[in-house]
Amino acid sequence: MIALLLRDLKLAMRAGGGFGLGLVFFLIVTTLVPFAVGPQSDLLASIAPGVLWLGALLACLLSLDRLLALDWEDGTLDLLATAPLPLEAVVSVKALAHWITTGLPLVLAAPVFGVLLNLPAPGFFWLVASLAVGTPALSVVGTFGAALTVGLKRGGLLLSLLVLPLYVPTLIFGAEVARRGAQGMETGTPLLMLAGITLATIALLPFASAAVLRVNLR
Amino acid sequence: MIALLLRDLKLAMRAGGGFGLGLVFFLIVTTLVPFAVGPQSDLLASIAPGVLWLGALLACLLSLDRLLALDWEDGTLDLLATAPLPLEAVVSVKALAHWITTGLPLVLAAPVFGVLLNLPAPGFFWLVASLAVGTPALSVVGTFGAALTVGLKRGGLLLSLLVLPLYVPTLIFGAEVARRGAQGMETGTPLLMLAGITLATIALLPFASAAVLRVNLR
Amino acid sequence: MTLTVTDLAIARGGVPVLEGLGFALEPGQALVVRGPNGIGKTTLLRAIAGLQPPLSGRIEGAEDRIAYAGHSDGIKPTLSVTENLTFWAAVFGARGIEGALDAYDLHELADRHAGNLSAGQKRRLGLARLLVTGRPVWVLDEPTVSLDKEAVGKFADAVRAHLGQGGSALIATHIDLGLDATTLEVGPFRALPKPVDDFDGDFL
Amino acid sequence: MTLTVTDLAIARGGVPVLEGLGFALEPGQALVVRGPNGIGKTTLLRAIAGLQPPLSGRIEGAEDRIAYAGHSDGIKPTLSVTENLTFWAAVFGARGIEGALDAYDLHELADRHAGNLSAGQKRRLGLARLLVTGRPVWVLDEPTVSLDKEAVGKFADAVRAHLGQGGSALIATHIDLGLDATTLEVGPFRALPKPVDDFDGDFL
Amino acid sequence: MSIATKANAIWQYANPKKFLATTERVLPFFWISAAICLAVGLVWGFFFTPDDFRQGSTVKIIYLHVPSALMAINCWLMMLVTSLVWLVRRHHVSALAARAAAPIGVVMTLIALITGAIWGQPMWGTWWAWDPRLTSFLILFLFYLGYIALWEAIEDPDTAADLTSVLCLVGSVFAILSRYAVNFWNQGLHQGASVMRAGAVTGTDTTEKVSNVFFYPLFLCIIGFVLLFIALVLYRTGTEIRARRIRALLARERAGA
Amino acid sequence: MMPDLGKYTEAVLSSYALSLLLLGLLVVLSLWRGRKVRSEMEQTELRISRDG
Ligand code: HEM
Ligand SMILES: Nc1ncnc2c1ncn2[C@@H]1O[C@H](COP(=O)(O)OP(=O)(O)OP(=O)(O)O)[C@@H](O)[C@H]1O
Ligand SMILES: Nc1ncnc2c1ncn2[C@@H]1O[C@H](COP(=O)(O)OP(=O)(O)OP(=O)(O)O)[C@@H](O)[C@H]1O
Ligand SMILES: [Mg+2]
Ligand SMILES: [Mg+2]
Repeated sequence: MIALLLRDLKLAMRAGGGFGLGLVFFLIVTTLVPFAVGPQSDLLASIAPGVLWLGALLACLLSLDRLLALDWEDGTLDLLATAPLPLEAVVSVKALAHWITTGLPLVLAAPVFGVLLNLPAPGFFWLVASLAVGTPALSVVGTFGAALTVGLKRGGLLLSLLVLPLYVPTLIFGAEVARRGAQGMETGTPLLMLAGITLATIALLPFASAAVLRVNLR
Repeated sequence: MIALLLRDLKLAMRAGGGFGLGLVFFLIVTTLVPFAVGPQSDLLASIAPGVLWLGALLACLLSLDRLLALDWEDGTLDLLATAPLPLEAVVSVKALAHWITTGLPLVLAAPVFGVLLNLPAPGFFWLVASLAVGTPALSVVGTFGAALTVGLKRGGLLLSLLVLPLYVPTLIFGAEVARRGAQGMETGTPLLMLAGITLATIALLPFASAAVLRVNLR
Repeated sequence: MTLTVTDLAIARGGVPVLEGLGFALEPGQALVVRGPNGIGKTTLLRAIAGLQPPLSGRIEGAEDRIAYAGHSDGIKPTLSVTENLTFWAAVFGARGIEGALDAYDLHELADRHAGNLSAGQKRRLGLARLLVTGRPVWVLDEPTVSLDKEAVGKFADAVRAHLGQGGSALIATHIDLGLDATTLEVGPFRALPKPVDDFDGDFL
Repeated sequence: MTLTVTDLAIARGGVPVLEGLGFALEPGQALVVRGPNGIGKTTLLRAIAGLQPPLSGRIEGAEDRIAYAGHSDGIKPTLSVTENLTFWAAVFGARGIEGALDAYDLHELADRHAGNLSAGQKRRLGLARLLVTGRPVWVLDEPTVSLDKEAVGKFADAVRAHLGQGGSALIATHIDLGLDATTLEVGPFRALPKPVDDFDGDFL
Repeated sequence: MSIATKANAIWQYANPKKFLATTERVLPFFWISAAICLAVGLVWGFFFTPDDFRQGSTVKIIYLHVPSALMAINCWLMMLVTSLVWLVRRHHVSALAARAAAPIGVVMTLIALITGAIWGQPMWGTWWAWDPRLTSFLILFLFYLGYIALWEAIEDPDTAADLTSVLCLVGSVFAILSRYAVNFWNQGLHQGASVMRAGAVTGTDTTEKVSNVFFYPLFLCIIGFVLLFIALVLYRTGTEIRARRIRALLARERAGA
Repeated sequence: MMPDLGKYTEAVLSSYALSLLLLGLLVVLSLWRGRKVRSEMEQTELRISRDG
């Protein structure tokens, strides 16, 4: 399992800087928002928490479609399925590797992007906290979606379609934490809900993902 | 050339409804935005044109990475390069097919999404006009990016990184037209610029794309 | 332990392709599966490897004992030859990769990215993977595709060594491997279309 | 028109692999390229097909006359066999696809999605594509991979028919095709490493 | 010397060996003079210039901000030129020089952005505003990142050189387009370009003019940045040439084995 | 010696510090990699000319 994790991380590094690129996409989305909605800084400040969460979500989403597809195409998944590792472990490790390469850098870099969008000062802590708690759920749910669509050529858009609704609860609570934090309001409840979602998905979804993957391998 | 266009369209239809999916992604982004930024309708109305443009851009972007990659992987590009068609024609046709499957449905469906985001009434016409004029440029520029990254496994994120800055001028003028239109302001200049960009990219970029593709096929 | 297949029926894409198939594969034995294109060899091997459930019949002695190698090799182009092998060695519970490199003469290529290998070199790497699995039953689908004469010889040697250690091998191929093996001709087991009026619960 | 290759040197990944290679391929002639794995056969065929520029040397009579078939077939899994063939027929300036279906006995499979074919059936489809190109020079890289005996025979027939119509064929393969063809052994043309102190502008 | 031989005299540096030998000789000069100019300019600017009557001591940031901003743009220009040379004449050194320059450009852009942001906090009351000049620098930063990422992602050096060159070309056109687009989109807060305007030093327009007290050390800093840039580019190009040579040697060894 | 920077001390000092740090990093990393690559090349050249 550790070998698998290390290999995935190594592959992410090799393939033109997997670590950096999720981040850069996040950067680009936050840069494009002002071009799209205009440069007024009060407007930007009021939508900043939401935009940052949306950016994180899309950065995750965009890297999902290769999460399992490459291993499928070159036959690695077939071979892993016949290996001594249970498929549940395989998908969990894949999700973890995805989080380390995409979610974690976003969490660490979020404050910088907050500056770009004039996020109010108290919001920074809560933005980082909500991302740290919420992004693992994005990776785990994303892995499930990737397992569902792995056999399909051009699964990319279908994958987004399947995964985005599943992301809605995480997005709502995550953005709510960040927004309330930015406005200096109380954030306990949504943060608790967010943590609950993350823990539940981590505990349960890998079984669904493995089952779905097994069906797709047939 | 027509055969190639028809084949691409057919492939898009077969692969789980290429037409529909771009649209659905657009739908999902526009529905996620209220969750992310909160439901105040005046805020939504003021960012609506920008969000719709951003959604269109991301829907385009997300479908780009399979634009040439699939043909590359299964050797079709090698064969097309040795066929009597010039590569310039091939990439132009590919871009056209991409526009028909992604850009065109967005243009047609944009008014519906405008309603979801409380777009002010005068904005509808200008939104559609700006999308109709601007999205071809997105497809052509995207084809260039796809040609640049076609040989790379996991080119997806790199592709976004390369293409998004190239999308900036189109996005600015497009969103500007839509925004000014929504506020009942004069839209002539940005629309003219937008049209200029589209025409120039259509006329010139296919040569760059073909050159780059030829290098990648070596 | 013997791999025993009894009265097996398998389907591909919902269509039964082979039925009534049975054989036993003893340790030390190699079985070559032959049959025309499209008869169902790949399907059979995948079923035995546990990748797809059979329609009916039993497969015994396969669980966790099989090393499968299909048409695609599971090779990562951005990892070097050594890295690829080391990964699989780790997954299957580490043994050294030296033996595998030796058997297919990969030492020279050890530091090359796998994406920069020629078709035959890539195949050799894929076959070398079998040696690091430590699994006793090899299930191979057209293993010698793209290999030159010399490499086919190396492969035959590797199989012979594996059999000598009490392993066994099930190989689907169209060419002659120069192995001392039993042949299983699957042509006769082709599934016959059922009568149309038989509208049963499985739609088969 | 003859395909003439004179004093060709080619490189792969920046490393020269073959040099000093020359041959002439007359209409009606087949040339089988042989050599061990990794010697540079694929590279040679790609250079002749115009997909990569040679380091030096001349290739004459190739422009717009070549039908190339490499390791991957360019088959779309979601299109049917007929649709795949029709597309290529249209790209190369339509001729009917009936002849191609006949030659490789694809009529039965004509309406199947290409993704649902077995390895050998897919390959047959890939070879059938050559017949709809109408190009006189076939450049084929290991065309018989995954084919059974009967299909290899069909392929040999198709090549013979093509030669009979004044076409020519350049085929890289490791197995015996049963064709009456000249053999070009590329082993002797392996590029020798240059002396080290030669710090030239091309970094070769 | 006739024009033709002069031209030849330039192209001979396209030979890696010749390039290495020459840069070896001139590099110490560039390193030292860059260090001197920068040291003198920065010390002069930091310690011996008065505060500006409006901006207070923050005006001292100008000695880093303006030179780095200028170099960020010039570096891209240089990459554009060398990319064109590679595409037209296929001199490897030229492509490698472009590759060597990109990280320098990134750092320059970053310095301009960071010093600008720090300056903006007291002056405009915000770290970041979507002012056209600032925004176009952000876009420039993205172009640099994409360019470098493309170099890193492609393994074959010639392919990488070709692709990045075309990207640089196309990117330049779009960078200029973005500049105008951004200007159109938002007329911002930032200073106009006055240092480089003819009247900047002698002009009487007091609001726009950078007075001599500030100008001389600034000028020294600009020279220093230029020299530092040249030194870095030459040195890093040498490194790239050697890395490329190692690759070729290993490949040769492989082929011989 | 140190000039009085008034209420902008932090801004000015931090921008100098950050800029010089970045420049220093760039120079040091360039030199470091340059050294490494140079010695690597010499070793490779030596090895290859020795081996033939
Ligand atoms: C964060 C981002 C910023 C960026 C990317 C940026 C970029 C630039 C650029 C490119 C120049 C070169 C101008 C020329 O062509 O001569 C420049 C000059 C200058 N900038 Fe900034 N700037 C930023 C923020 C600021 C801030 C906040 C201030 C101060 C209030 C400022 C003050 C100046 C001044 C005084 C000049 C010299 C203008 C002249 O006289 O030429 N900049 N900046
Ligand atoms: N995904 C699929 N859906 C439906 N039918 C399929 C699918 N894949 C293969 N088939 C069909 O199932 C049959 C058995 O295929 P299989 O791949 O097992 O044949 P094979 O014996 O391995 O042939 P080959 O020698 O060509 O590799 C073939 O007739 C094939 O057309
Ligand atoms: N992308 C690449 N980069 C660097 N080297 C490569 C690359 N692809 C192939 N090579 C090397 O170039 C040489 C020639 O490869 P080529 O594919 O032409 O061999 P081949 O004769 O077709 O072999 P096979 O019979 O195995 O298909 C091989 O030694 C291979 O390792
Ligand atoms: Mg098969
Ligand atoms: Mg080959």
